[in-house]
Amino acid sequence: MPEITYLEAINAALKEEMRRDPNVFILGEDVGIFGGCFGVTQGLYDEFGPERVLDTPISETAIIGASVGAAAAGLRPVPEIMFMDFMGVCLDEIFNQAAKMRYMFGGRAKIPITVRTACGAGLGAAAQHSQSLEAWFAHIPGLKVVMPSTPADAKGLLVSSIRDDNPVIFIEHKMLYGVSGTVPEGEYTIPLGKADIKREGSDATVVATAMMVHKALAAAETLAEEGIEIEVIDPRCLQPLDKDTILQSVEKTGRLVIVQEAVKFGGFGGEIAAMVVEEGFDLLDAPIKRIGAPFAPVPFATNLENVYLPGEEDIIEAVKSVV
Amino acid sequence: MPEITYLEAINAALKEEMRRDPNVFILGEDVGIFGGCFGVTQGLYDEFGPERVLDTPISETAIIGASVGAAAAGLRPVPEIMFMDFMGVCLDEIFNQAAKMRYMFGGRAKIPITVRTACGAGLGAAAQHSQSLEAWFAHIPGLKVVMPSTPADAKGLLVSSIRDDNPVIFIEHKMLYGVSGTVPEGEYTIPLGKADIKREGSDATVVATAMMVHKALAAAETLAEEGIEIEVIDPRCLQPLDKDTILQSVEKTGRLVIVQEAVKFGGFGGEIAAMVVEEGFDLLDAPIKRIGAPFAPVPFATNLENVYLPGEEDIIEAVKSVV
Amino acid sequence: MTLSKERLLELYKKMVTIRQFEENAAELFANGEIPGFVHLYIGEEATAVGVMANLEAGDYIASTHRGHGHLIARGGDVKLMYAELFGRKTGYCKGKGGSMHIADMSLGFLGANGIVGAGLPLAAGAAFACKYRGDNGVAVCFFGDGASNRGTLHEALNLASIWKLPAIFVCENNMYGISMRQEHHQNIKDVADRASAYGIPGISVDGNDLFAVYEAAEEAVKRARQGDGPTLIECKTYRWRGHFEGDPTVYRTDEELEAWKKKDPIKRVKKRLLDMGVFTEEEDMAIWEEVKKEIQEGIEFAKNSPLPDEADLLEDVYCD
Amino acid sequence: MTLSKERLLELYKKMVTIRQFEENAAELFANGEIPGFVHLYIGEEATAVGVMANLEAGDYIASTHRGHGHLIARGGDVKLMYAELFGRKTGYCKGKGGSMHIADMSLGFLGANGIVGAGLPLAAGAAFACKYRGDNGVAVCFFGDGASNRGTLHEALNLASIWKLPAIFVCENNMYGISMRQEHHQNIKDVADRASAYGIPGISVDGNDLFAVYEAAEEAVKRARQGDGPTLIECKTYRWRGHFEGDPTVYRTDEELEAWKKKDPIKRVKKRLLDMGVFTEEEDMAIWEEVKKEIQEGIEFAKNSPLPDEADLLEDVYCD
Ligand SMILES: Cc1ncc(C[n+]2csc(CCOP(=O)(O)OP(=O)(O)O)c2C)c(N)n1
Ligand SMILES: Cc1ncc(C[n+]2csc(CCOP(=O)(O)OP(=O)(O)O)c2C)c(N)n1
Ligand SMILES: [Mg+2]
Ligand SMILES: [Mg+2]
Repeated sequence: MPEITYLEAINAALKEEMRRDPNVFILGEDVGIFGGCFGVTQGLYDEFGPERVLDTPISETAIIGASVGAAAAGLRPVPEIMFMDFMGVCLDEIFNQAAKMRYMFGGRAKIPITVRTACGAGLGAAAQHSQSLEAWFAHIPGLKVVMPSTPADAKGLLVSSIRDDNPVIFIEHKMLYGVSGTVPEGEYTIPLGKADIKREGSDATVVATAMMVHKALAAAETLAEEGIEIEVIDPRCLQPLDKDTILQSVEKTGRLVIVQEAVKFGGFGGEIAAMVVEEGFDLLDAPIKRIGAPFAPVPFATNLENVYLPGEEDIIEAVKSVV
Repeated sequence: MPEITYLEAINAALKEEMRRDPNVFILGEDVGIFGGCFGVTQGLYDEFGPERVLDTPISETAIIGASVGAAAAGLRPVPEIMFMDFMGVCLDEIFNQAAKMRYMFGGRAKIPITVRTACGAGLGAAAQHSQSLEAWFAHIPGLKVVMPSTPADAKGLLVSSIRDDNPVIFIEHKMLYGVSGTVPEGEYTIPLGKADIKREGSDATVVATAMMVHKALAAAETLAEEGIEIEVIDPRCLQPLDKDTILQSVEKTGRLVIVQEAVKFGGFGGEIAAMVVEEGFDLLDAPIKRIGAPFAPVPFATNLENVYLPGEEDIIEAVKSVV
Repeated sequence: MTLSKERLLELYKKMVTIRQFEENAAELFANGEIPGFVHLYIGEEATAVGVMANLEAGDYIASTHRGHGHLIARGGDVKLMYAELFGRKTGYCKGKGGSMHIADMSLGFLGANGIVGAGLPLAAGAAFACKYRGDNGVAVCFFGDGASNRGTLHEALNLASIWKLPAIFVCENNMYGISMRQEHHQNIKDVADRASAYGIPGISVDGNDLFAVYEAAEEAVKRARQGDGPTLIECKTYRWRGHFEGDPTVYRTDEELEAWKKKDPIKRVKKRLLDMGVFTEEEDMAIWEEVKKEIQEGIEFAKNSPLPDEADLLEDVYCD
Repeated sequence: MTLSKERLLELYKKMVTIRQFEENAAELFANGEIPGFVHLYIGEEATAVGVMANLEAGDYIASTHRGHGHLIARGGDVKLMYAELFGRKTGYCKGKGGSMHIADMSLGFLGANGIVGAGLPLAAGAAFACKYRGDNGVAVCFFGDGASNRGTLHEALNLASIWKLPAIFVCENNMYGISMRQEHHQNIKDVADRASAYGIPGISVDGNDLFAVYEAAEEAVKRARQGDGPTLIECKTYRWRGHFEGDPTVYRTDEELEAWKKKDPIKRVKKRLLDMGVFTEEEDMAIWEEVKKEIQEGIEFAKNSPLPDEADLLEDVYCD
């Protein structure tokens, strides 16, 4: 299997889907010859031209609104919102239009749009360019929410998202763009709503998303040296959420630690914890631990950003407190 | 103590604070001679005139953005967003500007703005005029989130919100506007971040917000007839959240049911459940139950809306399943 | 203008249908038979009908909270519309949407919309789809004078202009956004003045004059189909009813309303059709009767339709 | 224009300070001493300085992601600015904000802003506060050509117009929003053309000409203070550096850059000041040296400043 970066995997998925289906097109700020703020769309303009790779004005409301209209009219837009932090500017188009049109119209519309966006801190980009806001979207019926952690997942899930007839929020982590991993040869898809066990273990279940999957895997190495084997589960999709894989793991381990980069309070980790308590209370041998960012905006200074972000040590400590 | 409606209580709080502090002003769509879409600002235009009761164009982005700018420049704006469902149109101004300016500027700014808005279903107003989106705001550091259920709470909390130097999202439930209750005579405040025990009981703790407080109290009556005494706690503020009152109650009852009108999945109830599991796992004698709307937009037809909304029976059933 | 006698009668009948549909909706709402919010189109019939008369199958429409007239003008089925207003299973949206969300995808009708101004970028997107496919379609967006102050107007018109999209933006300037008069909510005389900010043509017409609206839209649709890009058309009109049913309209005078009623768009067409010899008074009365029957049938259909199945509550959230 | 010799030298020195501040920032960024994103203002100095020269204590400014020049022009302290860029405790924001969020409330400087176009309604609000208090203050908002396509422009200018707010909206048209040229992102020649959509004056000036900018802003500030409402001023200029440091600028040609460098706003003022006899070549060199020293001191201050205390991470989220 070839080894490529997360960024290359996303780029490849876009390219393959655009080759496969002429209704797929991409639009966003600087996605053309500039190749995207992070370089994700590099080369697509050259191959598909300005008709299918559209640079837009700085008008996120119109980018998403027009994508929804184009999707309602039969196309499959893949708009890019450069930073997830800008979602507040086009949220109405996502949660009141894209997400609800099918239901409001009695099932007589479909809105196949995949909104790609970049979340996450670690770049010193401060409070308005570093957020993880997946919880907002997971709370909205009608949306699917995807959050891949590896190149292979990113590619297979993006292909599935683009082929899905529902609006999908596809959240890329900007600090993962340079991370490499093997991906299957040729065309493949990964179903939306299927979690992946990134590492098996029997002492505690660690559910982690995006960048936190990597921190959890690093923690797993350290813990293994001390004889503690954690099972690392990456839900990959928050909606639909693969409850079964999580519950089965908790059944095995009796312990649950949930790790997200987003602010802990009010974050999606609470949903997972609450779900397990409701549906698997008797499986638990210890309190659930949640790890997430503290209740503050993302600070700029590197030393502050480092303490702000949940890390390997936090996971190790949380696991040790429950096993 | 005089008996007034929730709407009158809010109107009174606005009037009293405007009389007390010349820096307080209100703005929004049709808040002037029209008196607000629901009538909440009735009479204020007559008393305070167009300088302090400002009708705005249909420009929510500018309503909130300008409020934030005015607050940064020393005023105390109380903007109204007619329906909470419209928040997607001005969310950037709330979560990236109002909420973060103080932190981003190293503590050197204050943004005393109180955004009033109406949430909730029950009016047949369908998917885009019925939502409860409090979870979005509670997840954002820098905001306070208030959600009163009674006239007395609405008045005391609104006064506190307007006097608070932080941005506050003040969420009114549109089906409560006509509900009456006694309020203390004269000026009073209720601290933000203090839950209220609306009914004492020892068999199970029910944490409920807004309209659900009333459903929980109705359920309590029915359950009491069967000898089950529930304790009904209204957090009143989601941020800051009064964890102690909730944990103390769970310590007493060993059982917890959380009721919200919002879509259950990814809602704020998950945060409460997760918090209790983390901080009070040993207090629990049974699984936590969460009640909320199912994973769908709010339907229009009255019969569907009725089944959609969490009700007294759902609470009774949940309580019975844990006691 | 090259409208045949048949077409003229057809358009006139649509205007009458809108009028009667709405008058009955007002009554049904007052009687408590329609839940939720209802925003009526009475007095603005010439706008929807004049614009829509230029559209063909394959074109798209983004509508507003005040959308009944648009859908009827587009050929919507009043049975399914009433059934939706009543919240019945047989309605356009199976009772899940109601007045503010009626849609008919088979007519390219992308829905009424509860969010003011939200249709503007949707229409730009639909117009983009037409252009992308090269299928000669156009997209029309209706929006109010109040909506013209939302950022969506700015972003959508700019995008449509630079991409030369086949879009027609129709501002229904009925002088008010709820209680706020146009002269208070914007500092320009004509909403059409905003077109120059995007380098597109803007034209302001008497929205109560079917023929004026028709001609402006004809020109705009032609431009769009030729690949010459979007047009902003402002139709000056007036809503006879309150903003929504139940609005006491404290913000306007009876005199103003009466003056506008004198400019009744239907009476104006009628007079013209009589003058042109297109029909007689008797034939006109027959049209009103015929429409009345259709409307009554629509209401009966709705009343006799079953409520939505509660078991279907969670259907239609996602496609499989 | 009635600028004394002292004022002219002061403004010139500010332009030189901006230039040197930014040149050093570029180098420090390249050396890895500044984290995050840095957007430099080199080439646009005349705009910030020409506008700001008209402001007084009590006025407000909403800035952009490209905000260093604005703050220096307003009288910001380069020590505190560098310390902020370095992420130090002594910085303007205690290291919590960085380049994109520098603010100085004591100067009425409501912050750089990471959200393009977000400053527009903020400035309208600050202008409202001035009017509400009747304190004669004004608010200025800087924004880019790219930002002029955001809905915030539309809503803020409309609001400022109907409320006759003392606001000055200054578009820094540097021909690009990241990679997108103005002629691709909007279908008008001058951003100032948009003013008519709000019934306010719009003027387009050479943003590299300190005096042209000064005069346009002088007039606009006068109007604002007189209660005549807002003005839109477009300053045509160019950024010499990439959009952010690290941008390979594939979207533009070297020739274009070189042509604009010939229009260096600082050289132009210098020539004028020499011609006017305001200073000599030697005195000019002395100014550059003096600024160099201040800049070096600023950098030293930053380098020698402590990092923020980790214990302070959760401070400053709320006021008590
Ligand atoms: C974004 C948004 N803001 C406010 C509202 C509430 N609202 C519904 S209709 C309306 C007035 C619309 O005025 P206009 O666009 O002129 O249309 P008209 O009702 O006159 O046809 C308002 C303010 C809304 N639905 N959406
Ligand atoms: C709402 C929003 N969209 C996109 C961005 C990303 N972005 C940052 S600066 C920029 C270009 C801004 O162009 P312009 O307004 O012309 O200012 P300039 O950089 O040229 O000074 C973009 C797209 C952002 N920060 N905020
Ligand atoms: Mg109107
Ligand atoms: Mg620019």
